[in-house]
Amino acid sequence: MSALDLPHSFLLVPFFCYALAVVAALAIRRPGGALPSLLIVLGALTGALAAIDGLRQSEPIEAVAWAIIPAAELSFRLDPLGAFFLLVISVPAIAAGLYGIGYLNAAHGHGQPPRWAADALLGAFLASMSLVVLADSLISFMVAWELMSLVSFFLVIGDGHHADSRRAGYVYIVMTHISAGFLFLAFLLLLRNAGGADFEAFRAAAGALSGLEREALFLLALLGFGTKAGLIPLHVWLPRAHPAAPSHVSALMSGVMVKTAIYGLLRVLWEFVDAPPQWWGWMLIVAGVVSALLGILYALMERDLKRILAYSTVEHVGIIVIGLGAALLLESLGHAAIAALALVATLVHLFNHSIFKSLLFLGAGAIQTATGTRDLERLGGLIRGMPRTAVWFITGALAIAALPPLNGFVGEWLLFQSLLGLGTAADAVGIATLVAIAGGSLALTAALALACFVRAAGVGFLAQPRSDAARDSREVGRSMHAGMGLLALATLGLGLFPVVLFEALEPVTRSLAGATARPSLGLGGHVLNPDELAGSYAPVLVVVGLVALGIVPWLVARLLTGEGRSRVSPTWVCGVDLEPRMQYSATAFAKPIRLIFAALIRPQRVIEFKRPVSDFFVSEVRYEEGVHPIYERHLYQRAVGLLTVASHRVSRLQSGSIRAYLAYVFVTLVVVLLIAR
Amino acid sequence: MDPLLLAIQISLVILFAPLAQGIIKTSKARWQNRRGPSIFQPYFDLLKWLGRESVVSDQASWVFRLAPYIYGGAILLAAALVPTFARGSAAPGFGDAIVFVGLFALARFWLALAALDTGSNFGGMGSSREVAFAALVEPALLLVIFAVALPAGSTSLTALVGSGWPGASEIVAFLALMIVAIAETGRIPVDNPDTHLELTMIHEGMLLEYSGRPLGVLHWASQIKQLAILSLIAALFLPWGLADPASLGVAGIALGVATWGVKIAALGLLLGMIETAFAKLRIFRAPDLIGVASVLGVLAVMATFVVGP
Amino acid sequence: MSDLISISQASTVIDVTALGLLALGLLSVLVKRLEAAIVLLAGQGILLGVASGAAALSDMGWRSWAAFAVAVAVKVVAIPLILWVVLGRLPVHHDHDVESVVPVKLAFPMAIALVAGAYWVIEPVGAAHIGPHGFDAPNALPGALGLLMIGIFLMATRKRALTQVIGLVTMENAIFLAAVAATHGLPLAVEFGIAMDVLTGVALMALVTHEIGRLLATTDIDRLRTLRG
Amino acid sequence: MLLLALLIAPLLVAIPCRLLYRRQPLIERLNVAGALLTALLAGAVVVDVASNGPQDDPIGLFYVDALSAVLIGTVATVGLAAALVSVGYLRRDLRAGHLLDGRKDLGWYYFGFHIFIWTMLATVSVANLGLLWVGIEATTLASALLVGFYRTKAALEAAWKYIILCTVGITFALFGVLLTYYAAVQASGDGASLEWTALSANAALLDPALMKLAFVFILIGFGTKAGFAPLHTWLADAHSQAPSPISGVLSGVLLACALYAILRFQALTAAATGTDFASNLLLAFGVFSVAVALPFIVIQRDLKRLLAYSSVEHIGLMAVAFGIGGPLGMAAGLLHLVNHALTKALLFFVAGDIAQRFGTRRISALRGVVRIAPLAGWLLLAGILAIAGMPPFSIFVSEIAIASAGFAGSREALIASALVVVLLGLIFAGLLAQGLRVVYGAPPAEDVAASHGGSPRRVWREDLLWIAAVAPLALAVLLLGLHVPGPVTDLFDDVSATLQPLATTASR
Repeated sequence: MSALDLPHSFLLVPFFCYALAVVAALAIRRPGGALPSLLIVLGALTGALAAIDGLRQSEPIEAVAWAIIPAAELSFRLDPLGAFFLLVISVPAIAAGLYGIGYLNAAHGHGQPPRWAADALLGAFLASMSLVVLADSLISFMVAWELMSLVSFFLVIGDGHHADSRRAGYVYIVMTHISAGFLFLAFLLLLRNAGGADFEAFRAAAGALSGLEREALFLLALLGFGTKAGLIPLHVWLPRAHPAAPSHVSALMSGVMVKTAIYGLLRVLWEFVDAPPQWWGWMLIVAGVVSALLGILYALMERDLKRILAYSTVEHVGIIVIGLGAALLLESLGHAAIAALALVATLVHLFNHSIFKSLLFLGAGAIQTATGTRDLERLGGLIRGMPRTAVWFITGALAIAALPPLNGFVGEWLLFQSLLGLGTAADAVGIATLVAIAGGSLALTAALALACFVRAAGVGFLAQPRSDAARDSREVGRSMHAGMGLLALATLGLGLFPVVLFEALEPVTRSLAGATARPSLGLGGHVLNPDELAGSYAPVLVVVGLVALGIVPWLVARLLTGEGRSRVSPTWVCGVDLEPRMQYSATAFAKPIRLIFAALIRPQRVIEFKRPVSDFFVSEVRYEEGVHPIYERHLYQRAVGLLTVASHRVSRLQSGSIRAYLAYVFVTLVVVLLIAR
Repeated sequence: MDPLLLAIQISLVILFAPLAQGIIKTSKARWQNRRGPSIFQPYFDLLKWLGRESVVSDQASWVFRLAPYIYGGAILLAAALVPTFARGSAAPGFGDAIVFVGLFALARFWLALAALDTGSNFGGMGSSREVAFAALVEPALLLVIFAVALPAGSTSLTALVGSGWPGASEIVAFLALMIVAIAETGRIPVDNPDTHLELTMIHEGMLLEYSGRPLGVLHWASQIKQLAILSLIAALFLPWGLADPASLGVAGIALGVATWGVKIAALGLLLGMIETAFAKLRIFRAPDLIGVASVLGVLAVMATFVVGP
Repeated sequence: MSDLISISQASTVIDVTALGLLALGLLSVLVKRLEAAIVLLAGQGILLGVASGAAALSDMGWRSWAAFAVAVAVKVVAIPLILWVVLGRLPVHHDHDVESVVPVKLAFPMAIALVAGAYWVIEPVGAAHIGPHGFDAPNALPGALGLLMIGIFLMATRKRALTQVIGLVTMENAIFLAAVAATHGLPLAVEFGIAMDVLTGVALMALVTHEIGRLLATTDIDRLRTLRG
Repeated sequence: MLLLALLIAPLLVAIPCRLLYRRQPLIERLNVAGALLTALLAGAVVVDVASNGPQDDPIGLFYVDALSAVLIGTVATVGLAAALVSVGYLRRDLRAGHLLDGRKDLGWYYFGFHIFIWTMLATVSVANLGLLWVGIEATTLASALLVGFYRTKAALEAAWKYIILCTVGITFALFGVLLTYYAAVQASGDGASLEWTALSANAALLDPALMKLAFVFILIGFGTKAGFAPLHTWLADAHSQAPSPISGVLSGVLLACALYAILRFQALTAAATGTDFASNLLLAFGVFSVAVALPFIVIQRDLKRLLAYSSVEHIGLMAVAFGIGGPLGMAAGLLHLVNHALTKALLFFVAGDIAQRFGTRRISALRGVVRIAPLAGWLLLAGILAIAGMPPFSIFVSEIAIASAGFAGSREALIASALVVVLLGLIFAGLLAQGLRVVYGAPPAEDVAASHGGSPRRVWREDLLWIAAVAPLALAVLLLGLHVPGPVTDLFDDVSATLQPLATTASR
C-alpha cells in the first residue's frame, strides 16, 4: 500500500533526536540557542513519520530494550493503537517545538524555568510520552508513565521559586502519583491473572479474569486514568498545573498528555478484558457527561486565559469519554460496526482536540509574551497590535466551539451519529434515555463552549484594551507564528478532509473493535453505515456554500456599489466617550450563565458595606465573587483535613514517654502471642 | 442533489422570509386589536436599510465588517438544507440536521463576536445573553432532532420529514420545537423583537451598533432563520402536500409552495397569538421555559420507545 | 566424673528455684526503695546460681561449670555492684524511691495475671515436650516467661532510670533460668557472649544514667520527654 | 582468610583512633583509609561468595553465605561513605564547639564508628545464631554511644530510649533463640547446636509449636531493633539525635542487620511450620509499619525525623517483601534492602549537610536550599523523589518488584501489597510536601542561619570528601534504577535458594 517502507529501527530516530535535544540543551545552556528546539522539531517530525508508518504496517514492531531486573523487562511495541497515539503526540509537538524557539527567548522571569531547562525537560517529556504509548509491559508502562509525570512536574514548577507554581506542581504530581498507584494495582490484577508482566500475556489471558477482578480492574483503571485525563472530580490538579507550565508545554500537557490516559483506557478496557459488562459503558458516559458539562461551566467562570483552556480540556476529555462509553456499551451489546464508528468518533475528536487546544494554548502564550498577563480583564483590543495572532486564535476558537467547517465539528458530528447509532441499535428505553441525556448534554456543552470562546476571543482581542500592557502589545516572533500557523492550518485541513484521519484509524478500530467504520465525508460520498444510520456532512461543500451564499454576494455588492457608503464614528454609549471600563468585562459576559447554572457551579458572593459615619453613608463597598468548586471543599479539603487531624492524633502516641513505649512492646507481644497460640 | 431544486428553494426562502415576518407581525397586531403595519412592511424596511449609509464604530475591526456576511451565508445555507415545499432536503449532500444546528451556531458565533467588537456595552450585553440562552436552546433543538431521528434511523433531513399523523412522541417534540422556535426567533415570552430596552433585549442588542446595509443583511438573515425554523416544524410535523423531489413538475412545485405558504402562515398566526397571549418573562425566568423544552425533548426521545414509532 | 546429684534431684532444685525466682519477681513489684530492689536482684542472681549449680552438679560437664561461674560472677556480683555504685553516686537523694505509676494495689494483681498468662502461653509447648535433654522442671519455662513479663512490667511502670535497668536484668535472669532448665544452658560461646553483652549493657546504662543525673539533676525518666512526634 | 581480614580491619582502625585523638589529621586519614580497606575487603568477600559459594573460616566461628554477602557489601559501602562524610562533618562540629571534650570526643567518635561497623560485619558473618544475637546486642551498645555522642539532653534521652527499648526487645529475641535451641535439642539431641548450617539442615524436624512461639519472640525482639511499628518508638529519636553520618548508617544498614536475623529465623520457622505463619506475621508487621509511618511523615517538623520515619516505612516494605517470600519476593526484598540503604544514607548525609549549614533541623527553618547550596538541594530533591518511589531511581524498581511478587502470591500477600501501594502514594505526598518546601522556597537571610550557629555558604574545597561520598551514592541510586547487574541478581537468587528450600521441604 505504501511506496515508502521505513525500517523498524527508524522508530529509534525520534528518541535519538529527543535525547540529543536534552544533551544539547544541557550542554549549551546559553540563551538564544535554537538547536535543542530544532532537534525537538526533528524528533517530532520523525515521530510522526514513524507513527504513520506504524499505522500502515500489518505487523506490530516489537522491541526489548533491556531488563532492569530479570522480572522487569523494558519492552516496547508499536501497534496501530500505539502508532495513532504517537501521531497524536508528535503532530502538536512539531508546532510546539517551532514555537518554543521564539517563545523561550521572549518569556523569562515569572517563575519560568530557564531556557536550557525548559528545552531539556521538553525533550524528555516528549520522549516519555512517546514511550508511554509504546510500552509493552507493566514495568515499561509504569516507568514511562511516572517519568512523564515527573518531567512535566518540573516543567510546572518552573524555577520553583513561585509558591503558586510550586503548589500547582505539588497537587499535580501527588494526584498523578496516587493515580499511578491505582493503575499499578490494575496492572497487578492483570499480572495475577495472566502470570506474566508483559502486555502480550495480559491480552492472552483477557478472558480468564473473574467477575470481581474485572470490576475491580475497571474501577481502578477509571480512577487511575481518570485522574490523568482530568475527569471531574479527579481533575483538580489540571486547571492548576496546565496553566503554570510554559505555554508550549501547557499545549502539550493539555492537548496531548491527558490523551495518554485515554490511550490507557483503550488499552486496558479493550484489549485486556473480554466482554465488558454494560454498566461500564453507562459509567463512562455518565462520567463523561459530568466532566464535559462542569468542565465548560468552570471554564466560563475563569478569567485567566490558560485556566479557561485547561478547564476546557476537562470538558473535551469528558466528551471523549462519552464517546468511549458509547463504544464500550455498543461493544457489550454486540454491535461491532457501530462501536467502531463510536471509536472513530472518539479518536477523531481526540486528535482534533490535540490540534486546536495546542493552537489556543500557543495563542495564549503569545498573548502572555506580548502583554505579560493572561487575565482577560486586563486584555482587549489585541487584534490591532497582534492581527495575525488574532486570526490564529479565532481559528482555534471556531474549532473548539465545534463549528463547521473546522475540525472540531467533525468529531462532535460523528459523536452525535454514534450516540444515535447507540440509541437505534440498543432499542431499549433505558439506553434511549441515556442517549438523550448524553446527546442533550453534548449539545449543551458545545453551545457553552461557543459562549466560552466568544468570551475568550471577544474580550481578549476585540474592542478597547483594558490595560496599558494590552494597548502596547506587539506581534510576537516569527517562529511562534510558524507554530501557531501550522496548527491553524491543520485545524482547517482536518476540518475539510477528515477522511485522512478515518483512513488512518482503520487499523486501529479493526484491532480494537474487530470492525471498521469509514464514514466518507467528502465531495461525493456522505453516507455512513447505510444499514444502521445515515446522515451527511460535506465540509468542502459547506465551505463552498458559505462562500457562495455569504461572501460572494458581499463581494458582488461591493463591486456593484463600491465600498458602500460607510463612515467611521465613535461607538455610541449614550452620549459619553467610550472608556475601557464601560465595556462588558469577561466576568459580566459570563454572568447570565453563572445565574442560570448557579445550582450546578455554586458561585459565592460577598458584599460588604463600610458605613463608618452612619447607616446612610456608605464609604466603601467591597464586592467579591468567585467560584469555589464544591468538590474541592467537600472532597479534597475534607480528605486532607482528615489526614492531618488523624495524623496529629496518631502522633500523640509518640508521646516521648519511654514507659509508654515499653508498654507498646509489651502489648504487642501479648497480642501476637494471643494470635499465635 | 438537484441544482434546480436548490436554486428554487434558496430564492424562495430569500424572497419569502420578510413576508413570514410580516405575517407574524400582522397576526400579532390583529390579535391585539391593532391594524398594524402592512404585511409587506418588512420588505420596505429591508430596502431602506440596504440603501442607507453605514456607520461603523472606530473601535471595530474586520470581525465587525465580516460578521454580517458570514452570518447571512451560514443562515442561508442552513435554510437551504430544510425541506420546504418538497419532500426532502434541497441540498442533502451538504449536511443533515446536525449540520443545520452547527450552521446556526456558526452564525451565532460571528454575530456574538461582532457585537463585542465595538466595545459598546449594549453589544456585550446582547452577546452575553444570546450565547447563554442559545446554550439552552441548542440541546432542546438537538433532542427534538434525536426524537425524530431515532425512529427514522437517520439524521438526514430528507429522512426526517414526517409521514402522516403525528404520534405521541411527535406531539411532545412539536411542543418542544415551538418553544425552541420562540427562543431562536427572539419572541415573547423569551425576548421582545420590538424593543431596545436594555433590561430585556437579547438579539437586538447585538445589532445595535450596526446600521445601513450590514443591518439590512442581518435583519434579512434573521428573518430567513425564522422561516427556516418554521419550515422545519412544518416539514417534521405537518408533512402534507409536499412536492416529490424525484419528479419535479410545475404543478407539484406549485402545490408544494402553496401548502408550504399555508403552513407557514398558520404557524405565523400561532406565534402571533402566543406573543399576544403571554407576557414577556423576566429575563432570568426564560431559562425555565427553555429548560421545559429540553425536558420535553428527552421525553420525546423516550416516547419513541415507550409508545413505539 | 560422676554426677553428684541425679537429674531428677537437679530438676526438683531447678523447679523450686524457678518458683523462688517468680516469688522474688513478684516481691520486686511490691518494694518501694531502690536499695531493696537491688537486693532482690542480687537474690535472683543467687537463685540462678543455685539453679545452674544444680545443673552443673548433675552432669559435671566443664561447660556447665563455666556457665555457673559466669552466672555467679555477672549476676550475683557484678551487676548488683554496678547498680549499687551508681545509686550511691546519684546527685539527688530522693531518687532512691522507685516511684511506680501504678499503685501497688493494682500492680500486684496485674503481675499475678501476667504469671498466669505465661503459664497459659507455655502450656502447649511446655512440660509435655520436655525431652531427655532438659530438666523435668514444669515451672521453669512458664516461670521464666512470667519473670520476663514481670521484668518488662516493672520497666513500663517505674519512673526511675535505675528501676528500668533492674527490670531489664530481671528479664535477662528469666532467660538464663529458661536456658538452664530447658537446654542445660546455651552453647558456651553464646553464653559468654551474652554475659559480656549484659555486663557491657548494664555498664553503659549506668553510664548514661549517671550522665542524665548530672545533666538533669534527676533520674526520673518521665522528664525525658522532649523528643516526640 | 579474606573474611578474617575483613573482621579484623575495623578493629585495627578503631583502637588507634581512640589512642591518637590528639593528632586529628592522622586519625581522619586513618579513618578514611580504614573504611576504604574494609570496603575493599568486603568487596573481595562478596565476590568470593558470589563466585565460590558460602565461605567459612578455620575456627568455624564465621560462615558467610549469599545473604551475609549482601549485607556485608551494603554495610561496607554505606560505612565507607559515612566515614568520608564524617571527616568534614565533625570538623565543622568541632569548630562550632558542639563537641564537649573537643578532640577527645573526635577520638571517641572514630573509635565508636569503626567498632560499630565491626559489630555489624561480625553480626552478619557469624555462623552461630546465638552469636548472631550477641552481635545484634553489640551493635546496639556500640551505636548507643554514638547516638548519645553530643551528650546534650536530647541526645542522652535518645540514647537512653534507644538502649533500653532495644535491649528489652532483644531480650525477647534471646528467649526466642533459646526456644529455637530448645527445639533443636529436642530434635537432634546432644549434637544440637545453634550453628546455622546444622540448624537449617534439620529445620524440618523442629517442633512446630515451639518454633511458632520462638518466632513470635524473635519477631518482636529483633523487630524492635529493626523498627517495626509499634516497636519503632525509639527509632526516630535515635536517628535524629545521632550525628548525621551515623544516622545514615543506623537507618541504612543497622535496621537491615536486624532484619537479617529475622530472615534467618523465618526460614527455620517456615521449614518447621510451613510458610504461612511467619509470612503472615511479617506481612502484618510490614503493612502496619508502613501505615504508622504515614501520619508521622505527613506532619513531621524535623528533617531527620522525617527520614527516620521513612525508614520505618521502608523496613515495613522489606518485611512485606520477605513475608511474600518466594524467589520473587525474596529478591525484591533484598533489592529493596540495598536500594534503601544507599538512598537513605545519601539522604541522611545530605540532610546532615543542610542541617549544619542552617544550624537547625527544623523543616520550617530550612528553605530554599537549591539557592544556597545547589548541589545539596538537588541531591535532597532527587533523594526524596527516589525514596518516595519515583523512577528512574532504584526504589521504584524494587517497590514494583515487591508488589508484583505480592500479587503473584497468596491472598494475604495480595491484600498486603495492595494496601502498601495505596499507602505509598500517600507517603509520597507527605514526603514531597516537606521536600519541596525545603528545596525551593525563599531562603532565610544569612544572619538568621548564622543565629542558629550555621554557615549556609561554604567553600567548595571543604566539601570534597562529602561529594566523594554522596556522588557515588546518588549515581548508584540512579543506575540501580536503570539496571541491576546480573551478578547482583544472581546473588539474590542464591539467597532465596539457600533460604527457600527450607520452606519447601516442610510441606506438611
